Amino acid sequence: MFKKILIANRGEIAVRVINTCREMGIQTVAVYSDADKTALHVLVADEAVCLGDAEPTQSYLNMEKIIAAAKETGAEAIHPGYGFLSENSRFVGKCDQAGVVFIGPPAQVIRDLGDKITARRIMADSGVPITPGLTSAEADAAVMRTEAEKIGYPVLIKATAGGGGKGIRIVHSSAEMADACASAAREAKSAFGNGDIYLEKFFTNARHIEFQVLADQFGNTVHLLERECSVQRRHQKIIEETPSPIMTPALREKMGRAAVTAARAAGYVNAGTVEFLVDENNNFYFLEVNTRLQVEHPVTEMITGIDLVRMQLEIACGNKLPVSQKDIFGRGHAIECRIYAEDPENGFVPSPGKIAYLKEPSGPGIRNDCGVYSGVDVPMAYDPILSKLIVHARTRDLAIAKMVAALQRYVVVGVKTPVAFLMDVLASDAFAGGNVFTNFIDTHFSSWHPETGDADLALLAFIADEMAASRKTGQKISGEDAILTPWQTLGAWRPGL
Amino acid sequence: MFKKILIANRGEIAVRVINTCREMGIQTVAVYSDADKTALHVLVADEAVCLGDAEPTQSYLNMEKIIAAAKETGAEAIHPGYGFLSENSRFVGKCDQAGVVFIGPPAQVIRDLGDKITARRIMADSGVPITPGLTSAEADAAVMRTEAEKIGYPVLIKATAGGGGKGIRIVHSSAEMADACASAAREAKSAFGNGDIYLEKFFTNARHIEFQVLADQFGNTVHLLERECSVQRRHQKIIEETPSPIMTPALREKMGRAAVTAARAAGYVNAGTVEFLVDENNNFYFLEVNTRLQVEHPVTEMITGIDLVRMQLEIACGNKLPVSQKDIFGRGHAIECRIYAEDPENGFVPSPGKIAYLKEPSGPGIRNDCGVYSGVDVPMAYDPILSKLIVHARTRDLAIAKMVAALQRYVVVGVKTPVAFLMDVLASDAFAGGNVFTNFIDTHFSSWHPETGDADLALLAFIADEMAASRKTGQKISGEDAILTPWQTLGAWRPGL
Amino acid sequence: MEYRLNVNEEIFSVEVENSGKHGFRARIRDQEYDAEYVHVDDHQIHLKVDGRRVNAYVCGQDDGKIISIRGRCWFVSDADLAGQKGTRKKGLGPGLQEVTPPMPAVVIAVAVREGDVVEKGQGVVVVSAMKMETTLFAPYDGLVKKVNVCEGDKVMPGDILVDIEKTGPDSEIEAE
Amino acid sequence: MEYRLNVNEEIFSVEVENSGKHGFRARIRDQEYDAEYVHVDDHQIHLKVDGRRVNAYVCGQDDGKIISIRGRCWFVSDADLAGQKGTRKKGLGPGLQEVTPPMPAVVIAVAVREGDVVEKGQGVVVVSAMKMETTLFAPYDGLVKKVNVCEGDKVMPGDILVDIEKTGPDSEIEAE
Repeated sequence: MFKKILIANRGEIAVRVINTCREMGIQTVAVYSDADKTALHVLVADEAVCLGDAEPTQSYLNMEKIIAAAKETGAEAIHPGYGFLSENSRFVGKCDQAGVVFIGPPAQVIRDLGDKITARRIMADSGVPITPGLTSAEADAAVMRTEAEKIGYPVLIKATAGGGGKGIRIVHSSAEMADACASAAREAKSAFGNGDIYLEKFFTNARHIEFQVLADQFGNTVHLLERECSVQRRHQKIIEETPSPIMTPALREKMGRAAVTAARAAGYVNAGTVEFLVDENNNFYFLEVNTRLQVEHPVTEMITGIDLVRMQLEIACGNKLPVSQKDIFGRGHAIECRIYAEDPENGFVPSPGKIAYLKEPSGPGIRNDCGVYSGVDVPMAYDPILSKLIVHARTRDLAIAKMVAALQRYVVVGVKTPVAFLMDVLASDAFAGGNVFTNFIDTHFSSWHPETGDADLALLAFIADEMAASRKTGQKISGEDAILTPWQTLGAWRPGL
Repeated sequence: MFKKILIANRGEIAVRVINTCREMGIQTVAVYSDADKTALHVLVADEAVCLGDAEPTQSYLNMEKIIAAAKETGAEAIHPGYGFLSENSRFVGKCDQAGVVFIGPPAQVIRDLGDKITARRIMADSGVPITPGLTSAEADAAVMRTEAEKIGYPVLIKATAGGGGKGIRIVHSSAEMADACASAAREAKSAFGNGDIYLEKFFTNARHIEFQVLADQFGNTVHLLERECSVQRRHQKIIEETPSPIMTPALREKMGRAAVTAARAAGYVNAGTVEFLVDENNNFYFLEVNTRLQVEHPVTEMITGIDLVRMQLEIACGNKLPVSQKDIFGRGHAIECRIYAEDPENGFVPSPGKIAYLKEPSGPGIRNDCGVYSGVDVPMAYDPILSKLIVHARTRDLAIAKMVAALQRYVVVGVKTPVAFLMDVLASDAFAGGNVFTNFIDTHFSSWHPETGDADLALLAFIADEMAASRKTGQKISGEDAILTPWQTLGAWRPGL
Repeated sequence: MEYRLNVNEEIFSVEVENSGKHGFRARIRDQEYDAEYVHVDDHQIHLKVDGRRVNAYVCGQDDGKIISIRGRCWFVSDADLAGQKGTRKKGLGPGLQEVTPPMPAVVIAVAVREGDVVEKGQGVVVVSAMKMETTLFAPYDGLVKKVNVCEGDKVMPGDILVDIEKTGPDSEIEAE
Repeated sequence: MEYRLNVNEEIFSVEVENSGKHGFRARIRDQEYDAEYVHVDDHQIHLKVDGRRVNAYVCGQDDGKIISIRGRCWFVSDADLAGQKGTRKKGLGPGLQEVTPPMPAVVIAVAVREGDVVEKGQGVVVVSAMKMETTLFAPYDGLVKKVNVCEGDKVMPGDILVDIEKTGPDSEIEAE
């Protein structure tokens, strides 16, 4: 196994990778930009290298600086996390040249699958159904219009590179096409360094269901069941769960087989995700392969009991997969809520700033993959994800109840978050029913505003806090004179070190 | 299901019960003594009733006050936790009379099994092997001596009531008998209100392995696999795990069947634990039944995916067990470390006091059932348990590595704890080998002292803290001027609420 | 004692009377509350209100306190002080009458120049934060008097990125 | 700058030289360290020592600081200040020469009275804390001059529960 690796990422995913490394006795090197000098991933790593300016191209997207940092610190491998360079085949090529192991698929696989067009061809050739649409990138809005007329509006303009909801636009009519293409291309260029876009059919009542796959260097390929990721805002997932409420053993078997076929056809190695659209009749269409660890990987870990980062490391250092398909089964139900710095009352616009206070929920079956802490600044240069709250329980209903209870105890002050919004979504009949399509938020929560029921309590808390402040003389004592006697505070005696 | 219940306990177990209630939509009533006015279990309950003086007989052991609190608040049921009144059949009787459901077995079952003598007889009659020793309580040290001569020293003096390592003495020779009996009886009297003691054979190289059982009111009785609880100090468990390193499918089958037989023979209802001694040849002997939720129940929850408190509530309100024996299987390996307020360098003497600072570890597969927080006082009137750190991983080795990594991130300042001690035990070859007997600590760690390797780092931290304090002008800013520009701190703009 | 408090833009009068060392009685609208509190730490107030317990997390801000209870947040401020500091929150949201970003952001594109005539709803500036692009539109028909930003500039809510002189008829008073 | 620091009863001389705003060089024994730090919050110091990062949690006490690193704790104090406050810690542990409890406790039983003759190792008082009983023994042969506590009394380490006048020969200097 590697002795030391570099994590070419930031935030919760860097912290999460470091967690597994710590348990495996692997030393970790963090990298950071000027905006992240005191970010959590820097504080929990064994070493850290500053890359420079906050601007991603100067730091987390700067291949030369990152590879140099790996060489300089003696890191044998680089874990790319998600986003940034995780699906950049040129970066993988540079790692290969530098003699640093890239923890992910080979460059060629990323190139093939990262180009969504090539991926669609590979899948079609191996018998996996794909969505109707273009099979080549297109810069000309006029050509886009023609194709859209052919397959019918609405259509989706999509970046051929990247993922994470960036560079995607729904187009409902010809008039919107030019702006949508320009905007999608610009966003894609900024996010992935590649502005190529194409077009495919947009399914209004569709589900987004994906399968986790793992493949080692010896041709062993398995899937780790599905994830339902239909609840999205701005085409980015905010709630994921597994199993999918619509999944049947037969459909799982069929889609799982398709996922493994897809991975094999692409010559896949390491952890990846095969995404499908599932229509109202449970027909499924290949969407794309995400050639990296997925944001929502924890729900799979919760129900399978398998640490996916550990698997990535085992595979990358040349070990055989320690699990085979028959060992893999789900137990219970897991849900993830993404806690973004954003304002759900105002179109989910980003909300960077200082986290004045943070209190994470905890308890049996609750996991919070968190990249921030009280007092840290959330820079506006990067993705707004603060943390991911994951719960695991015996059934979907129990998991929903656990998630609501956990969200109620999640305190984030200083930046806006969707915590209250998520509470209302999770507690809704619509979500409980499992009728969750990708337009779920627009359909059920487009004009969401927070409940104001506890406003009186907020007023009382304000007054109590004023009184406490005016009473506070000298230093703070927990519970103040609620504590009874000097005896119980143990006076000057120093009870322990 | 109940609408509201009262939790007749304190500390981590009260908090843990409240956690499940919150997820089930059950309102909770905490009770507390004067020493616990700001204890965590009071802060997280929906309501709380003060019982009075810190002295347990005036508060947590005061049946009348507790039942009155339940009636007054409209709580339909009482969860007793562990310790205190959890195994007190008189209390169950009083609950019955008051029309409040006791969440636990019927009074008669507790009476039979709580008297270890009666329990031994029931088990012998139903074919479950018991340890050699007395079959009646005995106050006369001379009679004890006679029996000890018969079965051979060392012997164990044990309280017929209670558990948790209280009222137990090992006696190696006739000379020690009188003092041991007097001391055990006095401790038992103080802890359980009953000073009766008896004597049984002490096995030097024995393992303590117990089986969790669940039984509903309709005669459905299942076991939830074993827990290995051999690592003890002062005859009280400090590390528990499941599965047991020595368990084979055949032995598990045999012992599991014995556990279910034992529960059925006693007419058991609700959650309970059948404890066995296992000798070096894997012969097992019934020790006792704990007629309550066990401190170490979380390891079972981790590997079975079943919430035992929820099961207790379901059973108590008259529902059928929602799981049958064939649904119950273990996955992976779970370990629990008990974090006591005590000094492992000094005979594990209790260390009450103020918790000046607490930072709990978290991460995938890590659970910390905690009853304290930064700033709270740990009173000396009660058990020294602060929290229980539980980890879950695919194999025993991985769980050990996860536990060590979690302990390294556990910060408790203000009272002494065994965190460093536990790190060394978990990392030892002896523990890794799984050769764990009840004398494990005495054998391998009797003269433990903490490593001093990082002392230089402590010196540097001291100096850095001095420098930071002298630099601090005005208010504290996270990372101080490591933060670059006013832009990044977002100035006076209020970014979110 | 009487407080006039502003909660999420609504003003409440609260009559407060001390009762005991850590207790008070309060009347909000026609509702009476009997409250006790424990100051757990600088950010946590444990409240007992008519026997029911609840934890409130409090964070002081320049002009009030953010209070988080059961996963929901409120901004509470002293209504009598609010005016003095000239804070202008919600109500008339930013961007409705002025070209100002909804969040701290970087200017990605400026689509107009001084002297341009713009129509209401025409995109004039594109800003980006946390990788999300937002187009800011002209709030009314008008003439661009001044462009205050360039590509790459960092901007805050309230910053007027483009000054537009109204040329269209009305739209002075407009529903939100 | 030179610090004389006491770590768990051992005294270290540390030569310290500032380097940069949040950095310093230190020499401990013959080991040189290049350190930088971030003051994360009141209780957390993030250290970078010769490129390696580590988090230290610091809690100020009356007479020093408790420092927790990677699950282990140290008590560090300024050796030059230590004497002034008359603190007497470890070294000669409590209970070795005096009848004093090892922890805050309650007296459960007193087995001697004024005037009793006691033998070294004889149990004289039983105390209890957190439900654990501890018997305190006579540290030497002697005569009970005074019993300072009754059953039910709350006692602290350092409190002398029973005064015993030595009658046996030596045992003034005794190995720990």
